[in-house]
Amino acid sequence: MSVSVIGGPKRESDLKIPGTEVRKIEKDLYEVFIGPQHPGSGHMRIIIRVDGDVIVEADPDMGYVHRTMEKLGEIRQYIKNIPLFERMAIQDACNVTVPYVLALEKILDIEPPQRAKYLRSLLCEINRIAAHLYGFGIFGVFIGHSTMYMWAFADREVMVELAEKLTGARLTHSYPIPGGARRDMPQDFPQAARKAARYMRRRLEEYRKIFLDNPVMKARMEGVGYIPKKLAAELGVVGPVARASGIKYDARYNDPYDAYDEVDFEIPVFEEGDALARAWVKVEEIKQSLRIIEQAVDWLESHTSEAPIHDKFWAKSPPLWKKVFEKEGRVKLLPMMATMKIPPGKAFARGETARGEIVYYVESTGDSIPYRVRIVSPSARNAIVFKYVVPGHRVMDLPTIYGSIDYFPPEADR
Amino acid sequence: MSLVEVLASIVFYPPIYQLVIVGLIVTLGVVIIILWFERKATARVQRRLGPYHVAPKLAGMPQLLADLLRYAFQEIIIPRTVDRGVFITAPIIATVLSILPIAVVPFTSIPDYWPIPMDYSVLVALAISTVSPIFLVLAGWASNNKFSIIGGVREAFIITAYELIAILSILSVSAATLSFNFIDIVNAQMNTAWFIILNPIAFMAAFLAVLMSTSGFPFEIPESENEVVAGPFTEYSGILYGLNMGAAYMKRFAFSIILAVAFLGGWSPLTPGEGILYGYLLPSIVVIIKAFILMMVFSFLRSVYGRYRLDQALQGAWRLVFPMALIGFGIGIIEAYLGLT
Amino acid sequence: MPARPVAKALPKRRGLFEGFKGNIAAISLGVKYLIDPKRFTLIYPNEYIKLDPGYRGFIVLEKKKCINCSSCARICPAAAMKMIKLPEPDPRHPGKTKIKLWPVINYQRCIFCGYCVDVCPTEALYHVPYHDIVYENLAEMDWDLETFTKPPDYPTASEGMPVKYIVDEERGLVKVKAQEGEQ
Amino acid sequence: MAIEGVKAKEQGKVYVGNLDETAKRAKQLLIGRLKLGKAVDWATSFSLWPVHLTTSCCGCEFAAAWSPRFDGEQFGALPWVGPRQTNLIIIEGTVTRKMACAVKVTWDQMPAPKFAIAMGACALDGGIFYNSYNIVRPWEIIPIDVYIPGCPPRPESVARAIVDLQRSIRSKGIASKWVEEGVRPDKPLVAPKQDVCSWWRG
Amino acid sequence: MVEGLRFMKLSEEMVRVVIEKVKKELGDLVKSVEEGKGYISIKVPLNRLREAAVKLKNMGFDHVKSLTVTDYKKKGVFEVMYMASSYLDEELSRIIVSLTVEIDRNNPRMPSLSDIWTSVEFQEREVYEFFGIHFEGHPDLRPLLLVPDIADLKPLTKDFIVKEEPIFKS
Repeated sequence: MSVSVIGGPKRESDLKIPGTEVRKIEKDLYEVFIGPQHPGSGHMRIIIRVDGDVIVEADPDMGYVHRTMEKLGEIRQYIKNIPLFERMAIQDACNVTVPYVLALEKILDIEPPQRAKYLRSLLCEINRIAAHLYGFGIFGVFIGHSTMYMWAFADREVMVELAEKLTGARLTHSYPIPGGARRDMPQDFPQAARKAARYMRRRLEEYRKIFLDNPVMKARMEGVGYIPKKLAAELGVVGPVARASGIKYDARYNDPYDAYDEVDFEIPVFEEGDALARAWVKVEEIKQSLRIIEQAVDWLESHTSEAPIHDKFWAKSPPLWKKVFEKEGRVKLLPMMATMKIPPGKAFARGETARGEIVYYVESTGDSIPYRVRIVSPSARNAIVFKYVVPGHRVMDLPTIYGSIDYFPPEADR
Repeated sequence: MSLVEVLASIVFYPPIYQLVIVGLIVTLGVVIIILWFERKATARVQRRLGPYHVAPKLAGMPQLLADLLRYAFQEIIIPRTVDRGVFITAPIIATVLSILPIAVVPFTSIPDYWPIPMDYSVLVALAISTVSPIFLVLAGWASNNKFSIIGGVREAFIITAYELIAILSILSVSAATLSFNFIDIVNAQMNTAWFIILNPIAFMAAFLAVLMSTSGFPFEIPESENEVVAGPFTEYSGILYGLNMGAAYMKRFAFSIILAVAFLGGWSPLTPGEGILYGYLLPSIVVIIKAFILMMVFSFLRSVYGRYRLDQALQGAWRLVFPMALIGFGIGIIEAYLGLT
Repeated sequence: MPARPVAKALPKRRGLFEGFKGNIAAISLGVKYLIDPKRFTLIYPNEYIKLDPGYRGFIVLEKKKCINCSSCARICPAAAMKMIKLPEPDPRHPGKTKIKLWPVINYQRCIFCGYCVDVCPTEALYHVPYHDIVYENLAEMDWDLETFTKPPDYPTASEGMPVKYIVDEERGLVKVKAQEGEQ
Repeated sequence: MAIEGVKAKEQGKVYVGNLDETAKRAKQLLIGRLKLGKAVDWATSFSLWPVHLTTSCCGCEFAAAWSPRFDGEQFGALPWVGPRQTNLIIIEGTVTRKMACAVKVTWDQMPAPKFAIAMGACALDGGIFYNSYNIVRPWEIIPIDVYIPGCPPRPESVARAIVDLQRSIRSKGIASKWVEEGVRPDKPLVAPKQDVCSWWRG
Repeated sequence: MVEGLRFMKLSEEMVRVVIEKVKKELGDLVKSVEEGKGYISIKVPLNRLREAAVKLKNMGFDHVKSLTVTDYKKKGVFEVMYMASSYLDEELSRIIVSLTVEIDRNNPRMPSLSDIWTSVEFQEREVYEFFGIHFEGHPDLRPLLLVPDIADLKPLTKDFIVKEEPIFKS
């Protein structure tokens, strides 16, 4: 219980304390720094200029989580990059790493076995649901609905539990590797997955009651952050943001990879283009992901268990490798994986994460490390929404838009 | 007189009892319990446990005590940029003013136990309750922080919206009974029915107005954390923040008592009898329990709703709740005309 | 049957009555959960989750199996696994020592990806199925060879009882007691 | 608390009298005579409110640690919005050069007694980003009480860290010592100075 | 099923059709058009980049997925690739074309395409800070992710070297 007197401009140099400088802004605008220590901004900052209650200018100040992945990717061996790139969006770990592995497979010119494809797709969809629920929860708490946050995170735990059964880690699975996947499905997995799917469908109905059809929340979301179809195409937004604006684009459909050309699912597309439509896209996508999970589990159950990895990395492996796989379902890696050289070539691959399309450009010069890896993550492409869509809305709409586009700074900043 | 009687006569001397016992001690207890209830109920709806380890056998009841004690002994930071006088005094005055309405609300029909006997107690209670929000605006302004100022301005907007509704909807009861005295209002309810049944529309309007005035969900707009951090209280730390936090709940309690007396029949099922016990203590307990139930309803709404946007809240207040209050007032007049009460 | 885009529309519900109905639905759902919360909270120090044996927790070295090949250090993405050089008596030339390489791990960096375990040619490394250990100073986390060869202390196990979560159709996850002998 | 650049006489001079002196007397009375020290430690340990500063992706597991399954609120810990009302900072993963300034400013804004938990490999020694050019080790800017290894750590680990911190507050009497003497018994309140905001000031 | 939304796996036939179309549309602008792994590479001279971009946009390539820059230190050039694709045209959305130019490493200046493709605006800012390529005509060319003192080092060029630790503990 002591009293301290701190801060405040006393001298000229004191004026330079971050966030307290006095700058002249034309007109009667009020400049507000939202973030990075701020619940409504996550780990980024949005500098907004406010005229009354209306935002006239928004300037996203990103880079608070820029961890130099592109540079580190250039100095590390190919397989070490998988855990590295996974850290972009750890709640969506499989989805962000699969396209990188696809690019490597394109250069290596190998095709993973069918079982690996299904396993990867299975984990991708589990991750997609978990990431959508994560986004839902954050969106809920952004507009003050803490129950939505808690419920979404409670149900996300079901998906995390499934992923943990499959891979042995809660979030950072590091599951796909060039040519396959790291573990096979455990025996009791299909039953748990089917139960979880049925449970999840029922819960979506309750989400609708308490959040999507709740008049208070609906009023907050309806018509907010409207992005017309043309503008969406022009800004190049991705994922649920684009699909809520009527753009029929999904990398799983337009450039199918893994098992997505064999399973039956829909790509929900809405025309409204506002925050409510973006929330609904996620709900519909969760339903479709559940369908994919059920189909993938059925397929995996009805086919005999074999190592989900390309023969190149399995045929010549020692007997211990096969023993471990039979006993634990774990695919052991060959020591040569660490320093694997990949033939020269350039490849471009895309995949659909929960937040939208992620693209990788990998260039190899025949060395064991890539010459260049370029990643453009969905949030990095959606960040432009802040500049072009937020102005004209009220201050309280900023968290709504932020939450509805499901912006995830570590992914955007890479 | 024995010592007990002397003590009782001091404790139950109406101004002391209403202001010190009910106004400070009971209010503090109610705030602590209601905050615990709010956290526990929200946790239940959200499928989790809520405060627990602080006292597993009491289901985490002393949690708020721990929070209060921590606040009391934490460093108080007063930034150099603030207007110090206002910054320190505003929360204190707001806290005092927010419990002051209790002083004029009678807890019994026995004239000996009226705190301040007067015919205009409804008006006085409403008048006092409208003062305290101004100090929240002042607190925001004195903090000299952008978020505080935005929060303060929001508070000011909200005041303009709910004040008229609160006054009008509670006055509809006065209109029905043709009296500004809480005693007459309760007596009228005991003769016929509670006003929540006779005039549900006015009660709804009053309920929403109280929700707005104490920034309960879905009207928790001045402190909406996602844009303006903690609104007017962003710069407050230590016990000063504790006061600010408590002030809103104390105000809610004072309003709940007014609503309980005006709409829920006051000490209704009980007819105050002779002596301190039956004439004063039990009736006041009935009123406090009714107010407590109201506060539980207020707290429960947190787990169902998010918050409205400022303009939507104002629009709702003026377009929907204000006409409701007017209709309620009309119903009150009609009831008086028909002689229902 | 492949994917296909399907145009959908938001449910159109407007007006005062629909709003009223929505409020009632939301509040009644809230009350439903207030009465029956369906909770599955882990009361932490009193209970702890007994993880599956396949969980990628802390890593332990079985010194007998190790063939000092340094594959694990080579594949570690965070450079947490390092080889140290230790002299040891040479069985072939008595009286002389030779330098042997042993892996040690630095938990200041380890990201629990499990590559080292998967790459080990003799299965000398294995995961213990627990992860909730914290430290009060940094130096403790840089393990030497001796610490690395035995499972780390697990204080939680002595404080609470093990539980397991199983996926349930009605309640999502259900907390059940884990049997002692059960894997 | 002494402030640089302010004369000793000016300190504590506010409108309502000499608050510093009053506070000192009150402290002596409450802690010295009434033996409230234990109660203060108890209250502080069960009221650790972490400030809402998400430095990086461990925020996912931080969020999960307060989700219904792991419910951090059972320890009385409630993630709070404004730094002025909190007393715990959880560094959730990597601290980049840009974020380091925010961490430092947030830490300085929090009222003492305050505590810090470093969560995840990146907050200890950089984790997988150990050789990145854009990261800062958080223990270089603020004093850390508990370190949690893992990438990301499980939510139970966060709970473990909070339990450990609670126990050490009670056993070492950190909060009451602070109230009495204005110092942390075990650690200096301010870490070695490193100007992480230089890029901002230019 | 709606006509035109029919699913087709990307075939070599389709890629060849698009290549022909691009060749016809861009005419003498292009240096070369070839099929890469996952994209079609269109090389154009630097001074005709904007012309080519406008033509591609008119063809239906309405957004840029990635602005990829590679530093070829030995050749002394930066290779800048605008990886464009389409949202509104169902067929083109399966194809990714990369509009590639090479610019001098020592004098990295090139025209900005952010007025043609708005979606490239933030990525050009990013490239500006990581490689120091100055985009002429960009409305708002400031560093996006990095703090100024690191942005001066141009971290993604091959001049900036990050070392990995050896596998032996010292």
